[in-house]
Amino acid sequence: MSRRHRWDTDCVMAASTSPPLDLSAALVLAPPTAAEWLVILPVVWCLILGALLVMMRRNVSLHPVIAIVGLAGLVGIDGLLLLEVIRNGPLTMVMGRWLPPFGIAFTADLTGALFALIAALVALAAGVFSIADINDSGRRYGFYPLLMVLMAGVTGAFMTGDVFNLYVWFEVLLISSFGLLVLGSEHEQIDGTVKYGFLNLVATTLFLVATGYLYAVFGTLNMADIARKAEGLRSNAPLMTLAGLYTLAFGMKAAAFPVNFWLPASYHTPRVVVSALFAGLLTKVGIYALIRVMVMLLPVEREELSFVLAIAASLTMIVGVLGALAQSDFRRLLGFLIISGIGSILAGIAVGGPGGIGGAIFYALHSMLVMTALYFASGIAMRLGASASIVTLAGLYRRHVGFAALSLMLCFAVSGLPPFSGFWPKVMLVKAALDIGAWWLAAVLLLAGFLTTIATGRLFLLAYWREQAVAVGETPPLPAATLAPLAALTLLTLVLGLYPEPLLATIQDAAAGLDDPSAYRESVFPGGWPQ
Amino acid sequence: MTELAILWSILLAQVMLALAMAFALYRIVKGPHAQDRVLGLDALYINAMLMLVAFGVRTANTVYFETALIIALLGFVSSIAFAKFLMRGEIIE
Amino acid sequence: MKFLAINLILTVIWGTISASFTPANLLLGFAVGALSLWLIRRELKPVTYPIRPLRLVLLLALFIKELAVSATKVAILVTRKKMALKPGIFAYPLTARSDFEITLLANLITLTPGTLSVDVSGDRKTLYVHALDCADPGALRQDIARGFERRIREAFER
Amino acid sequence: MLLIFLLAPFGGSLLVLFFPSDQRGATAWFAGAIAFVCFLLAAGIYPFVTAGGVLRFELDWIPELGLNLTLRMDGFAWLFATLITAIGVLVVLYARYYMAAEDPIPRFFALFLAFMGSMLGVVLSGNLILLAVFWELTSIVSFLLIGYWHHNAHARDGARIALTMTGMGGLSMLIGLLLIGRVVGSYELDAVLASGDAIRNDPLYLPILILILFGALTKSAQFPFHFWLPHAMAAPTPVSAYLHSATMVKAGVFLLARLWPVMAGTEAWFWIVGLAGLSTLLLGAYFAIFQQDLKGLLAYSTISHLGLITVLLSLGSPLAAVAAVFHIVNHATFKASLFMAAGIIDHETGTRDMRRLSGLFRYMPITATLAMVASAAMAGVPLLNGFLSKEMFFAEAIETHLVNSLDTITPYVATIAGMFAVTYSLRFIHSVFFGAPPADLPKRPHEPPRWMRAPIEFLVLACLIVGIIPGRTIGPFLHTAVVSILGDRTPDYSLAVWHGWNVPLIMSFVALSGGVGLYFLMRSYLATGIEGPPVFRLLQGQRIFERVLVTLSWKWARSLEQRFGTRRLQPQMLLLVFLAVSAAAVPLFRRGFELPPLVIRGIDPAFALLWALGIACAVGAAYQAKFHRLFALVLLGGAGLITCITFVWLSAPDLAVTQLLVEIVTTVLILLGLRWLPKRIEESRPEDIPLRVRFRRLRDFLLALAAGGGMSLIAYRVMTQPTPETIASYFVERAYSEGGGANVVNVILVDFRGFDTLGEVAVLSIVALTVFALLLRFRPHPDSQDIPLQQRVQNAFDDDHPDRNAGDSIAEYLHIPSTIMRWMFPVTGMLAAYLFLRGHDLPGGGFAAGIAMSIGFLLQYMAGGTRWVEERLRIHPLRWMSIGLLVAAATGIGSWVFGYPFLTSHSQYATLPIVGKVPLASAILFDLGVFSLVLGATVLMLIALAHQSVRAPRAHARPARTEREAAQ
Amino acid sequence: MSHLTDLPAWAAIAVCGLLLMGAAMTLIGSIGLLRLPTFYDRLHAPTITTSGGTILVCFASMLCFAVLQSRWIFHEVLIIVFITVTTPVTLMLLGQASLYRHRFEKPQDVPLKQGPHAEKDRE
Repeated sequence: MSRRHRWDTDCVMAASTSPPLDLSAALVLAPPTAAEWLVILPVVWCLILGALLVMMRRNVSLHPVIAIVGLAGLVGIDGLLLLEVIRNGPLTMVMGRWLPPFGIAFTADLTGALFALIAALVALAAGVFSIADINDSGRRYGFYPLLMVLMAGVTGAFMTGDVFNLYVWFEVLLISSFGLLVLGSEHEQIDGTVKYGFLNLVATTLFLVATGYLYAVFGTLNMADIARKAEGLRSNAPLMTLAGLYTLAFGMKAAAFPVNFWLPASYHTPRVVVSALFAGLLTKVGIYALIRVMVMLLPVEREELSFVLAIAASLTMIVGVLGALAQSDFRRLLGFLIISGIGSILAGIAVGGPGGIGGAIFYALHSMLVMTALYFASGIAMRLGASASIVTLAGLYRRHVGFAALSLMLCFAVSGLPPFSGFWPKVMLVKAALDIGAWWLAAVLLLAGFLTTIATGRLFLLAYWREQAVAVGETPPLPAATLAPLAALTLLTLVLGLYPEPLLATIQDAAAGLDDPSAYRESVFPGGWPQ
Repeated sequence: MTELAILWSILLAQVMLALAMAFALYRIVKGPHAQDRVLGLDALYINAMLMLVAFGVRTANTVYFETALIIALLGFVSSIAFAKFLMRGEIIE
Repeated sequence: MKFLAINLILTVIWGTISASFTPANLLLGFAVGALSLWLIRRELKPVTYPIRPLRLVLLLALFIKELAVSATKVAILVTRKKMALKPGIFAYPLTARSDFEITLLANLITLTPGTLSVDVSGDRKTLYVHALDCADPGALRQDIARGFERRIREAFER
Repeated sequence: MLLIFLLAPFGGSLLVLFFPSDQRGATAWFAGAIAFVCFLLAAGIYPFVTAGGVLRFELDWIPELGLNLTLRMDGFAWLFATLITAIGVLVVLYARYYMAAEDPIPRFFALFLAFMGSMLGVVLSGNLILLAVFWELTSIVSFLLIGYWHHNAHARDGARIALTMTGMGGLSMLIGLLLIGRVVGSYELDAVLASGDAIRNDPLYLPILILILFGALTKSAQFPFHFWLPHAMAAPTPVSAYLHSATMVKAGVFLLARLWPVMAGTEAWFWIVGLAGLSTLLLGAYFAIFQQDLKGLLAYSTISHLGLITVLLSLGSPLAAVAAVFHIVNHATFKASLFMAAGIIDHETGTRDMRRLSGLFRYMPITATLAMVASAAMAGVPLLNGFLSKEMFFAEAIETHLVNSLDTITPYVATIAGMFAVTYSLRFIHSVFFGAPPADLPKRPHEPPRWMRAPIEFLVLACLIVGIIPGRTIGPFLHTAVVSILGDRTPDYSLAVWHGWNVPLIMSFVALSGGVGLYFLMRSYLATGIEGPPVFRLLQGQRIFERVLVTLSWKWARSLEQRFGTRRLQPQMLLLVFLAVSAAAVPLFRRGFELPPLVIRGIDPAFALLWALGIACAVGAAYQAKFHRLFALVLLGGAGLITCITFVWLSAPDLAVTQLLVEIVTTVLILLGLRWLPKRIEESRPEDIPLRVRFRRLRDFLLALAAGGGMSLIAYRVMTQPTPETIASYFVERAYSEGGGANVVNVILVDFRGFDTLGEVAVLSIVALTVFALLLRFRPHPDSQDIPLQQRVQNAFDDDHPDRNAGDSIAEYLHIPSTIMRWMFPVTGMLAAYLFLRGHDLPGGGFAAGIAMSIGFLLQYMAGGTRWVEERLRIHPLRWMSIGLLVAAATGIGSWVFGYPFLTSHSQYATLPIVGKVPLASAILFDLGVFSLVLGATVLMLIALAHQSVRAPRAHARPARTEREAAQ
Repeated sequence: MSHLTDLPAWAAIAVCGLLLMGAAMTLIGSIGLLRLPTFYDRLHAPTITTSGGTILVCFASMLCFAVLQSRWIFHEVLIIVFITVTTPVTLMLLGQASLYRHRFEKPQDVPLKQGPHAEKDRE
């Protein structure tokens, strides 16, 4: 009961009684290098900026400036991190000095760094776009703080090396996405948010349940540790259940068939820039998590599930693209295109192997860029044509040729036609599918691409080339803030399409790193396993 | 022998408290008015606190104290909120 | 520092909460008390009473006694097979003036089982009390007037 | 060097985009110059490729995919390259005059050059994937070129159909090529060409063949994929002349010829290619006769000629291949010139409808002559190049290659097709240039400008020269091309005009005379001017295509969405939960799931009773949630309380404290919200609930049971199975010694897993922010907009009694309580401080402290009301929140200074006067951040909700008052 | 149960007695809550609990720990104080709330008082 005395004497006693056991086993002794700080910096950076923005709620005029500068900084940091990782392997920052698996490990490997960088780029583009899209009231509602924290969540999810911590970041980005989704609180927005919210919350709960089970089975939450222990436990522990739960939870996040309905139900409601952000980030986080868990932690289970995954993937592709064909609302159409893209990525995961995973990663990155850009395009189209439905929308080509050209490129890119970034991952995926002899999967992949071409072609013909029936009014001027990010992203997809070599090489290394996470483990546990 | 007696008596006390809580709960469920339910909740809180104290005696452990204290100090807040809700239809005007 | 008395009381409470009365801790408690008082300084009217410890003790004793008596009474009443109840509300003319006294009185009345103060009239003159056994309101009024109210006045009237 | 072939056109197309749109001449000249440069380049290269020489250029592009930028020019590629560039030059020249002033010229030429580049890419690429890339590029660019006049609906349709067909073909071809690469082990063309046998004997041969043929046949508009070509005629004539006669449609046959050495010569090849070719040859010619549109006629004749080439390639004999190559060239020349002629006619008369055109000879004699020569070549009249290749075709047709029915009918089909060809050529000339002078033409026809005619003159000249002295002109080039395809299998052949009297010659004469006869037989019918051929009019490929497309995209997609794409929440929820249960259960039971036996020992009756109560509360709450919110909320409070006791019982007091505080705050917040919800819903009596609803409820109930059961099963499994060496034990033993605290949970929260905490508090702040933002634009439900009933009654009561002024009721009501509630504030503050300071040693910590403090504020608000409090209290929750977040994050970064990792807590002890030693674990700083953040967030939500009550009555005061008047 | 054996017999018995009595009081209070016919009568029931039950049980605890010497015994005092301060507030508020509600709804079991000011004239 000695502890029951005053708290201060108590602690003094605690201090005076020098720690009985030797800490060096459990503590990081060497101070972390600046490079390792790069791992944690993006998240903290976003959080701090978010806090600052909240604090200066009064003068909203400064918000965009700070946010954009901050996002640019984020891009810079992530870029440095990526370079660092490329140069000398995965980096690990251990939280609070406690060595993993006791402390939380933040580990950036190629996959995480790549995703983070592209996400940051997307966010930066969105930040610029938002100048024109988010009015003062939107800023007062706290668009920019939400954006920042969303980025914190996304980046954290990409970087963390700890399953529960992953859950935490999922929550962060989920909640901030609510905030962004209801921005402006129109009726249908709230309606969409309710659906989005409920289903995603259930998914997150599922994730939590699975994680609890995981902890009970493995006795650790550290990914590298789990990856190590998986071999030993595979015999008796029901890891398949874990795999199933995780697949469902993350599949839900990624809007894979048959749990994809929340996406088209909600993505067309919020501000354009918000849906663009979501298109770029949210589903892809789910994909990332799926890759991380199923490929790196539970590879054998992925093998066993691969057929189910493949089925789900094909259905997702088909449902998505058919949905896109059926839509007349520009943004709903795009929503379905996201889904079919997700299907392709899932196909990659199902196929597995460096080819499949690499293709999946590449496709994910490509889709992040292109879908965001397409949502920008939808926003601009709505500005120009004053309508969201491609039935009434027309004559965009005549109104703004440059914009039309950019949109066309994006249409081709999303359909996976050369020379845009969509072509290569498709080739990789088809190749991988053929290599394991999954003809039908390859066929579905290409069929989906083909149908996407039809859908986007229809979109372009109706909304852009078709002349306006009624007399064309004065075309509203396009603020550069809307066109610039669109152009930038489009250019990026074009460049990635023309010269994908460096990215491709990196991605294949990343896939290899997931396939054999020894380097990852090495960076988490430099001196072998702790006793 | 005393020890056994003590144990039993404490256990008995706890059971009684639990029963008390059960009655309170019954009142909550039964109603008939909203205020009855709230009253029941309030009683439930107090009984719970006593239960904690008894628990403390049983285990000679003081971890219960924070909780008991907070119930004693703030347990009435929700009851008040309910009461005011019944009274005014909203609790902060 | 017009809240000194209260602050001291808070300090004592602090000592009690953190179960230690070392000067350091008390100082800390005082600081905390001061802080939390300062936060709501604009809400409170300073109250200053001449403290009469002895009277307080008497009041406390009375309270305990009343408690014991009425508690048993009501307990028996409740546990009876058939409860002979004549509940009702009677108005009690207040002589105590200040908010604090009224509050205290009301609380004490409420705390003693069998009686329950439900309301105060707008002009702080009447206190409405609900009694389980309201056969004879006059007697009840007498009790209160003789008992609590007197003690309270003794303790706090200046 | 070969790279220039690609760089020049693409670069040029980029440059052209920047030309001002009024500079038609300059633009055209620039484009023409580029084309011409390429042409000269090709000419210059010729010496290298003679005699099977191959020019290579390699550049690592994407080694990961086995894709190098390999350019490879052999004779065949050279021939094509020359064709492309030469005709390119001519078409540019032609287009310069053809395009109207209002058309955006730079875009046209940009696309034109881009197409030229990608076409060159197709022929030059020495790597299969590269080939596929350029292939798709041609499809894309042709899409844009066809849709160049996008304001015209036909153009849009044509563009879409073309893109769809060729795109589909390209995709399937891609698979085929990938498969080839898989068989061969390399995508390099050389390697592929080298391993013909390997491919032909591979089990994958058939799929490969089908896939690639699909690509090739769609591209060169072979039956039954031909229909996109006539629709593509909506394009500007130069485009038709270039893409749809000379180059792009040839890409398909080019591919066939390219892969001829590796794929051809098998039964399957013969059947598929031959069948497609023959049917195309015949039907194309047949359809061509009945077109009313000049370009339509030419389009169908193109189709049939492509069919001819295909047939030649199908035969699989070297000579046939020679003929094919030869005909490719010839067809390009005369068909391009014919298209241009048609374009001129269109340009000068304003119509292309043969029913309106006639007797143009007297207006444009020169053009007419040129057209006549060209169409004579098309018809295969001697002394023209068309005649030569057709002769060779007939010769090959007679030859027996494989003994089967198809081979036997070939010559007859060939002759008939030739006859048709003569017919439609004749019709073209006769109906346009002869007969009565035209009536009601949009324009007055006359000769086109000099240079517009020049390309035609040149091409027609080529036809003549090649037709008369083939051996000396085209011979050597043809030879190089053929050699590059056939290698040592090259046969010896003679390009002489005169082979003496032989069967082919007879066939030709039959065709010629028969054609002429046929034309004069059919004149009457044709004069009626019915669009489309008699028999097949109804069967139109594109109609079928459209129907398929519509069914797919519209009907199926729609129905699919209606079936699955429910936009309602419940079914999705149902589905999700169901999936979750199955996802967990199925593998569990497939793997055999044995439950460890349940052992029951030492149940504490009191505890058991408590739990029974808790369960009752929870169930009751769930049951009442829909019908009686307040009740449900009360029960919820009960359940929370039991949980809290349980925590204490299982000696987790820290959790208990937090749980309790959260419980209280939640209750109050929900009550705040409850005021805005519509009044309670009465449960409909059980007997009048429809059966369907009952069923649905039952189903949902069962599902819920399953889910809950599954959860408890997992929990049971988890708790009963032997725990692996976990890190939990580690936490416990380290908590005091290193965490610098005795409260495990708190130490874990702020120290071991402080990072999670950081994330979670960020979540909290975001929630608060969101609630705040949401409520800024809150529009309450109509029946809750008004101030609550009770208040109205009480206000009314006050108003009735003269001795009372408004708001007395509330004043009296709160008189005694508010005194106490206010005095509670400092006490609460102390409690909070206590919890906070002890936090790192005993239950509590920043989180609990923050909540406790916010409860203090809550009390103030309840006692005094919003306005009253905010007059007296300084409350800046947003600021507190952000500061909290900042402090917490900064603490983490702070450890950088000390050279520790993120969020390291260093327990130093500062000695303050009197107070003595105080531990300043930076974890306490972190805690401070958490405290401030939690406080801020909670108060923010509270205020956001409370302000609604302040705003709403103000907004709806008037109706309320009038109602009150009415009440009195 | 080491600590309980540490208790001297008298203390043990005292503790048990107090505890049992307190619990009994509480139980009785709840029974009252259960049995009393009208809401206003029920309002009285918890006071038994708070006054009787709380004080007794807390005394028990104080005694126990005081004898055990394990710590200061002010906590229970604090608890008692807080309970005594806060309970009446709840009860009063509830009482008035129901008064107003009854005045509004006018069900059968309204006590003889119709609103807080009916008595003025009765005085």
